[in-house]
Amino acid sequence: VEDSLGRVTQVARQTLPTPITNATKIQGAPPGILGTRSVFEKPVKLPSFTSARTPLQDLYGTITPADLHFERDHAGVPFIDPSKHDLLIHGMVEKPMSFTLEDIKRFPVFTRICFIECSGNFRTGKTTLTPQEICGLTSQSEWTGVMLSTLFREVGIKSKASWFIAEGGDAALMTRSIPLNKAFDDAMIVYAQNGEAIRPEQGYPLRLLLPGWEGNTQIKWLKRIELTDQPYMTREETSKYTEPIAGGKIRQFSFVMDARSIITFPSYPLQISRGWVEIRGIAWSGRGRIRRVEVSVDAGRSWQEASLQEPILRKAHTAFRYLWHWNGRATLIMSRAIDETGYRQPSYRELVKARGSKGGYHFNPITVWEINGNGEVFLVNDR
Amino acid sequence: VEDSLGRVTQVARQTLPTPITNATKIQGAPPGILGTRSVFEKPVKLPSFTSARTPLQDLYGTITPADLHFERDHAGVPFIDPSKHDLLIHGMVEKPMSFTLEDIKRFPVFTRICFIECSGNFRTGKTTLTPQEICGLTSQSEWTGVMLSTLFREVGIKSKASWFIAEGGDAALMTRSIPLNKAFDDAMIVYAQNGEAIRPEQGYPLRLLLPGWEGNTQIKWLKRIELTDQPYMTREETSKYTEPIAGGKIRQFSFVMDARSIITFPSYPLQISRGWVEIRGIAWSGRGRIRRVEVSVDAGRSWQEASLQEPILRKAHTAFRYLWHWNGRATLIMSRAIDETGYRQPSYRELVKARGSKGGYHFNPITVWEINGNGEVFLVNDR
Amino acid sequence: IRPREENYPESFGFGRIVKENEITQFAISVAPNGKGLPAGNGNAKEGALIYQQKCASCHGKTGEGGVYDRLVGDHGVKEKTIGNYWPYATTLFDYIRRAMPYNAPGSLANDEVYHLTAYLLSANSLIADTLHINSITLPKVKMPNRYKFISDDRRDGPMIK
Amino acid sequence: IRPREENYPESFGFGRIVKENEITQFAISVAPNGKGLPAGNGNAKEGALIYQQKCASCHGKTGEGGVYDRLVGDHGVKEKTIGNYWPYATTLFDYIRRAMPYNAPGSLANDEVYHLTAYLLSANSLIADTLHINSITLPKVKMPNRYKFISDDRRDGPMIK
Ligand code: HEC
Ligand code: HEC
Ligand SMILES: [Ca+2]
Ligand SMILES: [Ca+2]
Ligand SMILES: [Ca+2]
Ligand SMILES: [Ca+2]
Ligand SMILES: [Ca+2]
Ligand SMILES: [Ca+2]
Ligand SMILES: [Co+2]
Ligand SMILES: [Co+2]
Repeated sequence: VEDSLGRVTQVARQTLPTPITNATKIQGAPPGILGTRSVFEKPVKLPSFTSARTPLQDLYGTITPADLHFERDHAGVPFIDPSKHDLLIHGMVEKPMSFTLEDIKRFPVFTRICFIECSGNFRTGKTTLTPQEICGLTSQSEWTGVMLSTLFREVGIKSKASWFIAEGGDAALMTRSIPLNKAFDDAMIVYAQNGEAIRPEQGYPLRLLLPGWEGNTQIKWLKRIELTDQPYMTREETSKYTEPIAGGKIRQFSFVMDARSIITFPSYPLQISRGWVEIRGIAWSGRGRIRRVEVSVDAGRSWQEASLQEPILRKAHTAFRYLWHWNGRATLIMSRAIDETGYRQPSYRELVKARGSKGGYHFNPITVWEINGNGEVFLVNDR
Repeated sequence: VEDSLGRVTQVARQTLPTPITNATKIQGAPPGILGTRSVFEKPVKLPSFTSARTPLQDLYGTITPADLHFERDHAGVPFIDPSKHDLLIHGMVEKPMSFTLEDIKRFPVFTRICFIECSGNFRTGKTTLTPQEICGLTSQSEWTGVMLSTLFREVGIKSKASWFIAEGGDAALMTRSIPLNKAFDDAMIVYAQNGEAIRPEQGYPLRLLLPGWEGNTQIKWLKRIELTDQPYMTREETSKYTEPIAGGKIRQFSFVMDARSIITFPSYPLQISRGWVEIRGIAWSGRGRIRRVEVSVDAGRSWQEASLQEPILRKAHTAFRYLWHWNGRATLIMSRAIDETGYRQPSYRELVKARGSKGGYHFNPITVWEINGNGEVFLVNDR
Repeated sequence: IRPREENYPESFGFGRIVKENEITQFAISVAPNGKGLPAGNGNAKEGALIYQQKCASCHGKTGEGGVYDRLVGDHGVKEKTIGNYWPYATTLFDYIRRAMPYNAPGSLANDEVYHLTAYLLSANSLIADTLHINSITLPKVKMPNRYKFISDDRRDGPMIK
Repeated sequence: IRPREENYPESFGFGRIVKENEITQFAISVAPNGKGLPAGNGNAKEGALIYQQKCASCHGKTGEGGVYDRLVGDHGVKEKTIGNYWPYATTLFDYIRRAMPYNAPGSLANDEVYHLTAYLLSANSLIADTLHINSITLPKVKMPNRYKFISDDRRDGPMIK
């Protein structure tokens, strides 16, 4: 398998006889130092110049394999030698300090599962879009690191501090201002993802994790934190990642990702057969737990409760399923997420009305799929 | 990175300038179809001819990356074309049936996180053993598939059936007899692991998952299930995977993995410094949830409660942590797991006494680490 | 922790019902009572010849001293062998047929398996070397260890056993 | 959901306390009130020259029509530009210094950044093309859009906003 740089990322079993006639009559490969992906399975991200999207429709459960976690960068994925990557914390602190990666790993460890989603995670305009194309800029991992508050305790935060600036070690020195509160809620500095060191595409060796908040704030390749008494109005929180809303205003510091869901099966370009179909998808909310997912199989006239896969975690992709008997007639199917704060995922039209805008950041409408009489599935736009 | 077969499994960023002077001044790599592991991180399994052990001491959190999941096979890892791999269910059933992989994926999906552990997961005899060498034959994934009971409903189980035989499609046609009850408790047939198709080393395209039970019963490359009214006394449940116990008896069908824990940090061959040390490890039980992990830092004289990472799942690796201030004096440290049934992990001596044996299958003693005056860590045997 | 199967239809209709004759070729499991044993017959003498050709290279000329598992040995021997450990003779037929020889599994005809079974039982002094081994005689072979095997006696809770 | 920090010692003692002079080279963030702006001075004329050399290839000869982001344009223009969208002028200095030119980030001297900032503000008719841009004048530049920006007004709960 080659990735977009032409790097060979995986080559398995080149020495095996072709064709394989009967695996029960020939000894298999011996154990190795690293497992391999079957050559019959080729899940891939969909790359553009600045991002690569997770193939949501090809995944199972809720963990995203690390090599399929979506990417978005502003100056490419830097090549970082971890022994030279220190974290500086300064500004309105008692003790400005520098931490090596080893220092950071000595602090008490915390682990949590949560999603990271890009605030620009919405595509529309064609009936032939897959879940990966519509909203593949969300992925989920088990993250391990240190609570940001633990490091803030160590440096001592001055009482006047109310924000902090987080800066990455990439070629964009990507920078965002973050309200200090988040550090005492659930922010972390993570160095591991799904059991192993965080991948370069996700911020190796250190990234800021702000559970439930838009991806761009969760600074990757984290290098510097400055405590301040004001947001610094960086380019990423003024020119970018702000959204025109109703009333001619522009919304800034819109951190939280609203509740959302999508049916990933069935979805374009699949074709289903008459009979029992388990409708499957994922739901998530930046505000906390998913409380309920509802599915409609009659174009939104009635809604049924889907079953949710346990454990239902805060700010986490939650798998849902709804068993449906398809009688062969054309219809529209869709899902909507309801989170523990009572937020209910809106339709596209509701959202356009509320926002005064037909897209942009934080656009989380219900995804509607048309099932035609042949069982073919297409995306419905503008509904 | 080459595995033991000389297969290249990962090559990253060969085109990057060396040495990298300053990643903030040079554009990084563009997004790709597959993420890569940093070249500075090289976690590997430890292979023998029949197994490869997970590097527990190098992992974070509780998910094992799929390519680091331990392996144990009896005839190598077969090369299986999934389009030719059907599952046959027959014997004492109403309707003997054959299922393609596609058929199986249409049934209602279930996902759970649990560990799989080899029943022979114990090594001792040297002070210079790492966690990987002592008990690296346990790993954890998020598994997705169908409940075995759902398939059994479909074929209709005859009332006289009380066991089933599970057979793999490897060159050993690996076979075990399983009590039918397990199917109506929590057995699954899984086709996915950590979000993607199960890896060949873990049974691609289908494996039996028997949460909490010894690994060898969870037949990989699952090909055939025969419902019967008796166990078939296969070689794997007579000659192998049985253990001589006290009183001259031999214990058979010892499925459940007893509660266990190990401190993975600090562990051999690390050296610690005076001051604060967060003791870290994992605990697990095949009987259900871990209720409590206790740590002793004074050679077992007193025990303190460690904190457990949430969510605490049934039959799952559970991370524990205990904050310790090391004063520089030599001591012994150790952990013991207590599960929700009240089972408490025994010391080596307790276990030898109860079993009348100094090792063998299901040997789950407390692992004791010696910290010498220099902070060097060594395994303590026979205590 | 389990999906709610009460809501499931009686049948999903996925998968294909198969006829008995489609099953036969795959149904190779042999039960302790001999169920599943095929027609055929074996004896130790012919088994000894096949053993030398196809097995001795790994298990030693006399079932001991090879690179792989020792197969022959009585209770004086430390390693577990067929003679000093195995509880059922049927297991031997079942296992050889499915897994041996290690480098050519599934290559033996049923009669060859019967011969090898007879040879290994006889080499372990479990049968007379003249006994014919087939679906009737094999389940009757007495294995000395049989009654030492007990089912798991550990239970949930505090017992260390 | 959070570890119990009450039990933590006052200090773990991991990490190294740094002196102010070690920080200076890294502390490049510029606040809207000008805090963090370095010494130096720029003007649109010199900025125009540097812009043609180092920026025009990507952003167009006049700040529009390039392959990458349009930088110049007033409220009649559909794309977001510095002139019709950006709320703070300090952002421009901060961003150019850290990230531009895209193919040689971090290569500009502070004076060059001041010149380019002056040029782009002037090209967007936000300042007179004679104004000197420095740590005193830059924070005072009036940006027409500034008061359109509001902080997030969405709250937990059922509101769709
Ligand atoms: C190329 C090497 C090789 C050859 C040839 C070979 N075997 Fe084996 N045999 C093995 C290995 C390796 C094992 C252990 C397999 C395992 O544990 O999964 C084994 C295991 C066995 C066992 C089970 C031993 C136990 O204690 O559980 C029996 C019985 C056996 N072989 C019989 C035979 C017979 C009969 C033949 C010839 C038809 C044969 N073997 C040829 C390598 C070989
Ligand atoms: C090789 C191409 C290239 C060159 C040369 C270049 N830029 Fe850029 N510029 C970009 C790209 C690409 C972006 C968008 C980056 C992003 O969104 O992360 C950008 C963004 C910008 C922005 C922010 C635009 C916005 O609306 O947010 C400014 C301002 C800018 N460049 C100024 C400059 C200046 C000044 C120079 C010369 C010193 C320069 N650029 C040279 C490619 C270039
Ligand atoms: Ca392998
Ligand atoms: Ca909230
Ligand atoms: Ca990549
Ligand atoms: Ca139990
Ligand atoms: Ca043996
Ligand atoms: Ca722009
Ligand atoms: Co936002
Ligand atoms: Co056992």
